[in-house]
Amino acid sequence: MTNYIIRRLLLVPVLLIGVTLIIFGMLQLLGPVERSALYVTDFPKNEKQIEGIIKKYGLDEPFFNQYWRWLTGVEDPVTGERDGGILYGDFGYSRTASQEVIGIIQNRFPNTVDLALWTVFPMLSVGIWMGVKAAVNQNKFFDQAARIYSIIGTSFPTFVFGLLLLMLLYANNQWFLPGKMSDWVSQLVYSGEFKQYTKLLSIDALLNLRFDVFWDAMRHMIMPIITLSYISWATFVRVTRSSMLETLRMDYVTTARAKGLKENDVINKHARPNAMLPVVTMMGGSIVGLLGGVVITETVFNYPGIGKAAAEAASQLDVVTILGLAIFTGFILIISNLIVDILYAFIDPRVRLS
Amino acid sequence: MTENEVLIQVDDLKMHFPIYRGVIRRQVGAVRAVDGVSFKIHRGETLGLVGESGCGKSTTGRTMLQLYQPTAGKVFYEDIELTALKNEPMRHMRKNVQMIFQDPYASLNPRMTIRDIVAEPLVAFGTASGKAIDERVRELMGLVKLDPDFMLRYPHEFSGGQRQRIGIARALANNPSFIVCDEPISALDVSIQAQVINLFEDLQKELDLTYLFIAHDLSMVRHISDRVAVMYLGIIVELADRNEIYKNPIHPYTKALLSAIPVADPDFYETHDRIVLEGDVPSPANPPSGCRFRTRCPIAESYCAESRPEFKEVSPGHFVECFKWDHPDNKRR
Amino acid sequence: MTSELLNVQGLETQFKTPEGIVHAVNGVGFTLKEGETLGVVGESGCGKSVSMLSILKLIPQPPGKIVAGQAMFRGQDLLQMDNDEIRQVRGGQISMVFQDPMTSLNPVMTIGKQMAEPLMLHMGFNKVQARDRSVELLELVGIPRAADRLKDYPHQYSGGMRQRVMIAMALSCSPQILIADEPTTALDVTIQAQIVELVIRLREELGMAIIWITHDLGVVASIAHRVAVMYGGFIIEEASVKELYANPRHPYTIGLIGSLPQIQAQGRKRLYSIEGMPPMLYQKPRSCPFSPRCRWVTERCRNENPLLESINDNHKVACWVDTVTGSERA
Amino acid sequence: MTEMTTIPSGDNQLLEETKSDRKITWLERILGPDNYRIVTGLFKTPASIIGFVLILIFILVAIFAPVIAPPVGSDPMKIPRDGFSGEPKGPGAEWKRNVPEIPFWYTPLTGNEEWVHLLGTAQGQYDIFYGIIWGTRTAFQTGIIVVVATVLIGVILGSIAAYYGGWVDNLIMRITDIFMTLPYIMMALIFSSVLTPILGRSLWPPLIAMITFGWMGYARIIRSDILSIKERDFVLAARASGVKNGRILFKHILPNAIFPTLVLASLGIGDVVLGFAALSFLGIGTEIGYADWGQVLSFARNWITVLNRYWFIVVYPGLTLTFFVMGWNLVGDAMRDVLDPRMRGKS
Repeated sequence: MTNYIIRRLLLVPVLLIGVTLIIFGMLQLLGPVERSALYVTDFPKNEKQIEGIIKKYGLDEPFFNQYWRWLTGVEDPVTGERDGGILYGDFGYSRTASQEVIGIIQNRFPNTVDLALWTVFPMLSVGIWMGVKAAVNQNKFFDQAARIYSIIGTSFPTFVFGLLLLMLLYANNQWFLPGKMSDWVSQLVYSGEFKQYTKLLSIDALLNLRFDVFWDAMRHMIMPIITLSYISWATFVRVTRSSMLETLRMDYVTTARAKGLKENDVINKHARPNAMLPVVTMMGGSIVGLLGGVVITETVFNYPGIGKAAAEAASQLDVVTILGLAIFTGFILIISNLIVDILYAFIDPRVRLS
Repeated sequence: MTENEVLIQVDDLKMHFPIYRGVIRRQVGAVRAVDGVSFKIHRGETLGLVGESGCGKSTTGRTMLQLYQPTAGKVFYEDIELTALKNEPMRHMRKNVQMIFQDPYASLNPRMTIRDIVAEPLVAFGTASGKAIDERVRELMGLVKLDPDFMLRYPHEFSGGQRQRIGIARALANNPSFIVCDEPISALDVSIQAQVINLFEDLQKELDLTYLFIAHDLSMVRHISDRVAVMYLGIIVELADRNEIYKNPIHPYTKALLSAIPVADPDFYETHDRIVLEGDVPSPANPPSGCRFRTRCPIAESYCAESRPEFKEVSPGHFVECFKWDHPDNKRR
Repeated sequence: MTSELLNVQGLETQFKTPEGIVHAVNGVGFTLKEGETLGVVGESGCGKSVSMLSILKLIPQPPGKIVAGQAMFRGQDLLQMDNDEIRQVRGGQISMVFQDPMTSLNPVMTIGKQMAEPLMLHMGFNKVQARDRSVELLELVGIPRAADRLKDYPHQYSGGMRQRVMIAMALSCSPQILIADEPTTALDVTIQAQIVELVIRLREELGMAIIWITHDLGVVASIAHRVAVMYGGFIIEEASVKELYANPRHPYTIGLIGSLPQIQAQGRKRLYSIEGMPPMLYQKPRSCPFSPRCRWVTERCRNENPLLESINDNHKVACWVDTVTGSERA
Repeated sequence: MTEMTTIPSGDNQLLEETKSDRKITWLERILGPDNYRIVTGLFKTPASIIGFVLILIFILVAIFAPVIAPPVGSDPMKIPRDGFSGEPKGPGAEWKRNVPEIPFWYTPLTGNEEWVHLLGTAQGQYDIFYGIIWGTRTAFQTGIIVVVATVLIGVILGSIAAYYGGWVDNLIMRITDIFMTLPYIMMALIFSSVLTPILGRSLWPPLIAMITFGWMGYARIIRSDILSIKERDFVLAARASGVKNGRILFKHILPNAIFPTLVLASLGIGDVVLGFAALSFLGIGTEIGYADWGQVLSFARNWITVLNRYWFIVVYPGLTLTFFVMGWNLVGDAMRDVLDPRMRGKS
C-alpha cells in the first residue's frame, strides 16, 4: 500500500501544476492591460502607468516566464518585498470587493465549510441508507419510490428548487431566512463577547452555549442544506442501489446464506461492506459536485460563502477574483480527493495489503 | 508429402511479459510465460501441447504466430524465419498459418455476419472478390457442416459448437497448411466436444492440415495428437510419441499429470493410486532456480536447484528435461 | 449405508427471464442414504445445480421459483420450512461448497472471521473457541501455518487453498450432508486431484453423505457411490457407479460415455458423438427431452415423456426403448 | 461398454439447427445483439416512454415556435417586451405595446380576441410565454452544440489514448484527471466570464466554456470500452487472419466500442441544458431579453422577498426546464439500467 500512497501523493504536484496551468491559460486569453490589474490595488486609468506595470511585471513576455512569475511573484529589487505570487498566498486584488482575494477567502470560506459540514453527513448517511434499502427491496414500493425520487432529484435544477423553497418558506411566512445571520447576531458576533473558536458560526454558537445563535444560524442554513442535499441524495441512492444489487448477486453472498446466516447479517456484514467500495470512490466526485453546487445555491439564498463570491465576481467579469477563487477551490479539491483515495485503500484489503 | 518433412520449427522461443511496479512504474521483472521451448512439427501431423493454466501453452501458440513479439528465439515455417519478417511480409504469411481460439463467444465479432467473418481473410488478401467470395464462403460452411443458408446471420444466433465451426471456417479460408488450435474445445459441453474433435480429424485428412493442438485435457490431446509435449511453468518438460508418453512417462510431472486425469471408469480407481502433487504451481514471474519442477517434485535432490537440466533425447523421439530421468528413484514410482 | 437421509420428490423450479420462463428443473426425485456419495452429472443448463440449490432454498427468488416438490430431511420437508427453520439447516446439517473458489469468499473479510461465522451460529461457540476450532479445521484440510493464515484475506490464498477453506468451512459444524457444486471445475488437473483426494479422506474420517455435482464423468467415477445423470431438467438415469459405467442404458448416457476418448485405447478410434444440442427449456418438455437427438427415437418418444423406472435393483432409467435390444419397452 | 455395438450408425453428416427458433428482427440484425438489447430495453419501462414523450413534445414546440408564438420584430429570439416598467405583471395581463399578431389557435382555444400575457411578464415587461416557447430552441441549440463538440473531443482523445497506450495514454489521462478535479459549473462560470469581454455577450462564451470542461467523461468511457474490446479474442482473430490495422480499428474495435458513448452522449443534452440555464441564471451568457429559460428565471433573483406574489416568474420557466431535463433523465435512467455492466453479456 505504501507504493499506492506514494504514487497517489506524487500525483498531487502533477494535479497542482495542471490546475494552475489551466487557470493561468484562461488568464492568458485576456490582454496585458486587463491582466495588469493582478498586481495593483488601484486600477490605474493612466495609460503610461499601465505600460509601466506591463513592463515591470513582464506581462508581454513568453507564456512560461509569466506563469513562473505568476506562481512566485516578483521581488522588488529595492525593498525586497514580494509582489504577487500565488504560491505565497497572493491571489491578487479584487476590484469589485475592494480587497485582497485572500481576504475574501478568509472571510467567506468558513461559511461555505459550515454549510458543507451540515450537508455532507446527512447526505452520506441518508443517501446510503436509502440506496441499500432500495436494493434489498428491489422492485418493491420503497425501491420504486427511491428511483422516482432519484430521477426527479437529478432533474430539478437547484436554482429552481431554491427559488421555490424561498417562495414557500420565506416569502410566504418567513419561517426560514436567506443570508447568513440576523442583524442582532452579527452585532453579537463582532462584539467580542462571542468567542470565534472555529469561525464556523453554527459550531461556535454551540461552543459558546448560545443556542439562540445556533437556532438563528440554522434558520439561515436550512434552505441551502436542503437544496444541496436533495440532489446529492439522488445520486447517492442511485450509485449505492446499483452497487448493492450487483453485490447481492455475488457468490460469496450465496455462501453466506448457505452458512445459515440471518438475512440481516448477510446484508450488513457481507454485502454492504463490499457494496460501499464504489460508493467511496464516488465520494471524491460528490465533493467536487458539492463545491460546484454551492455557487448556485449560495447565490440563490444570498449566503455569503465562497461560491457566491465567485458568482458575483463572474457576473461583474472580475477575472482576477474569480481565478483566485478557482485556484483555491482546486487546492481544496485536490486535497479532499487525496483523502478519499487513501481512505479507499484502507477499506479495501486487496489494495491495503498489496 | 513425405512423413518426415519439417513444416514448423521452434528454436529456444522465449516470451517474457514485463512487470511494472513501484512508484514510477519501473520494470521490476518479467512474467516468463514462455522461457525457452524448442520443437519441430512435421507436415500432416498433430502436435499436442498440454499443461495446466498459466504454464505458457497458449502464449507459445500465439508467439509462434507472431501475435506477440517474442523476447528471443526463432520460429521457422518451412525455411522462412517468421521471427525475422517485417509486418507486411508477416501479414502475408498469415495465409499459411492460422489460429482457432478457445472462447467461441469472444472470438467472433458480434456486429459482423457469418459471411463477413468467414470472408474476412479472403478480403484481407484479395484472394477472392465479388460473387466468388459468396461461393467460397458457402463452400467453407459446407466443409465445417454448417448450413450455408445461414451465412447472413449473426454469431449470437448460433450455439457454442456452431460458433466454433464458424471460427474453423474462417481459419480455413485461405487454405492454410498449419493451424494453431488454442484450447478449441475446453469451452464446450462434453457432448459437443466430440463433434468438434471429429471435425478436426476429418478436415486434417481432407485438407492435409498440420495442427498444434493446445489443451489442458490430456486424454483429448492424446486422442487427437501424433506426438505430445507437456509444458510446466514456461518450458517443455517432456515430448514424445503419444503412446510412448502415456505408457512410459519419464518426467515426474508428466507422471503426476497423467495420474491426475479423471478416468471415466470406476474400476480403474480400484487398481490405480493417484500421485497427488503437493502445493501450487509457483509464479512464472519468479520461477524456481534450476529445474522448474523441483519445488513440487517428489524425488527432487539439492542439486536440482543448481542448474537447469538439459532437454535430452533419452530414446528416439522421446525428449525429457530432468536430471533424474534414469535414476532408480524415478523408475520405482 | 442403510437409512435414508434425504428424499426428494417431484422437485420443479422455474426462472423468469426476459425471453420467457425457463423450466430449469422439471420433476427431480432421488434419495440419499447416510454416508453415501451421490454424483449428479449433466451438461451446463441441465438443471443439476439449480435442483440442489432449490433443496436449500438458495436460488434467488425472484426470478427463481420452486413450483412443486418436497425434500424430506429427517422427517421434515425442507421446502415447507420458513426462513428461520431453513437457516438452522443451512451450514449446520446441510452445507455447501461452490464452483468458483475465487468468488465464493468475501474479499473484505478475513478467513478467520468467515470461518468463525457458522461455528458461532450453529455450535454456539464464543470467539476464542471458534478460532481454535478454525485452526483445527484448516489443519485438517491441509493448510500449513493455519493459525497465522486466519488473519489473511482471501486474495492472499491460491485457488486450491481457497477451495480447501470452503471445504473446511462447510464441514465445520459436522453436517450430515455436504453438497458440492462443481467444486473442482475451476481448478487445474493436479489441484483437482488434491481436492478429490481430500474429500475422499474427509468422508472416511467424518462419515457425511455427499452430493457431488459435476459435468466430468471422470471425477464422478473416482468419488461417487451412485450416479444420477440429468438432462433437460430431469434425472434420466440413476445407477450405482460401476453399473452405470459398465452398463449405461439411456441413449444420452451411452453417448456421453462414448464421446470420451479412451485413455487406455490403442490406435485412434473415432469418437462417438451426439448430434444436435441440449434443449432450451422455455417450455416444460412434454415428450422425452432427448428425443430430437436420439438415434433410437420412436413415435412414442415424441409424444410421451418416459418416467424413471427401475430395470434392476440398482439401476433406473427413463427411456421408452430398451437400448440393449433396440426394441420398445413394454 | 459392451452395448456400444448396438449403436445405430450415422455420423457427422447432420446439419444442426440454429440455437433457437426465436425470430430475429431486422433491427436486431442491423444493430447487433448487444445494441439491440439496449434499444429495446429503452422502450420497455413506462418511465422511459414518458421520457420519450416529453422529449417529443419539446421537439414539436421548438419546430412550431413561430406558429405557437408568432415572432415580433426582426429577431424572433428576442423576447417581445411590453414597456419598461420594473414591476412584473401576472398571467392574463393585458398586452399594450408590441402586440404580436394573433395565431390561428388562440381565439378558438381561449375565446379571447386580444393577446394577453398568457403567463405574465417578468421585470422589464418581458413576456414569459415567449421566453418559454422560443427558449426551447435555445435549449436544443445549446444542448446539441455542446454534446456534439464534447463527444468529438472525448472520442478523439479517448481513442488516441487507448490506441497508442504507453506515455500518450498516460499524458491524456492525466490531463483528463486534472480537468476532472475542477468543479464543472464553477469552471464553466469562470471561463465564460473570461471569454465574455473577448467575444461579447452571446451564447458563445458559456458554450465554449461548457465544451472545454465537459469532454472528460466521454474520453474515459470510450477509452475503457476500446481497451476492453481490444482484448477480446475476435480482435486477435482478425490480426491472426492477416487483417490490416486500419480495418481492425474501424471494422472491429470502434463499432463495438462506440455505441454506449453515443447513446450516453445523446442523453447528455439534459445535463448540458441544465448547466447552461444555471450559467444564465447567474448572469453569464446571452444579453438580457434573449429567449432563454435561465435568463427568464434570473429575473426572479430580484424579487425573492415577494416571490409569493410573483410566483409565475419562477414556476412556469422552472417547471419547463425541469420537465425538459426530466425527459432526458428518464430515458437516461432506463439506459443506465440496460448498459449496466452486470447486465452485459446476458442475452
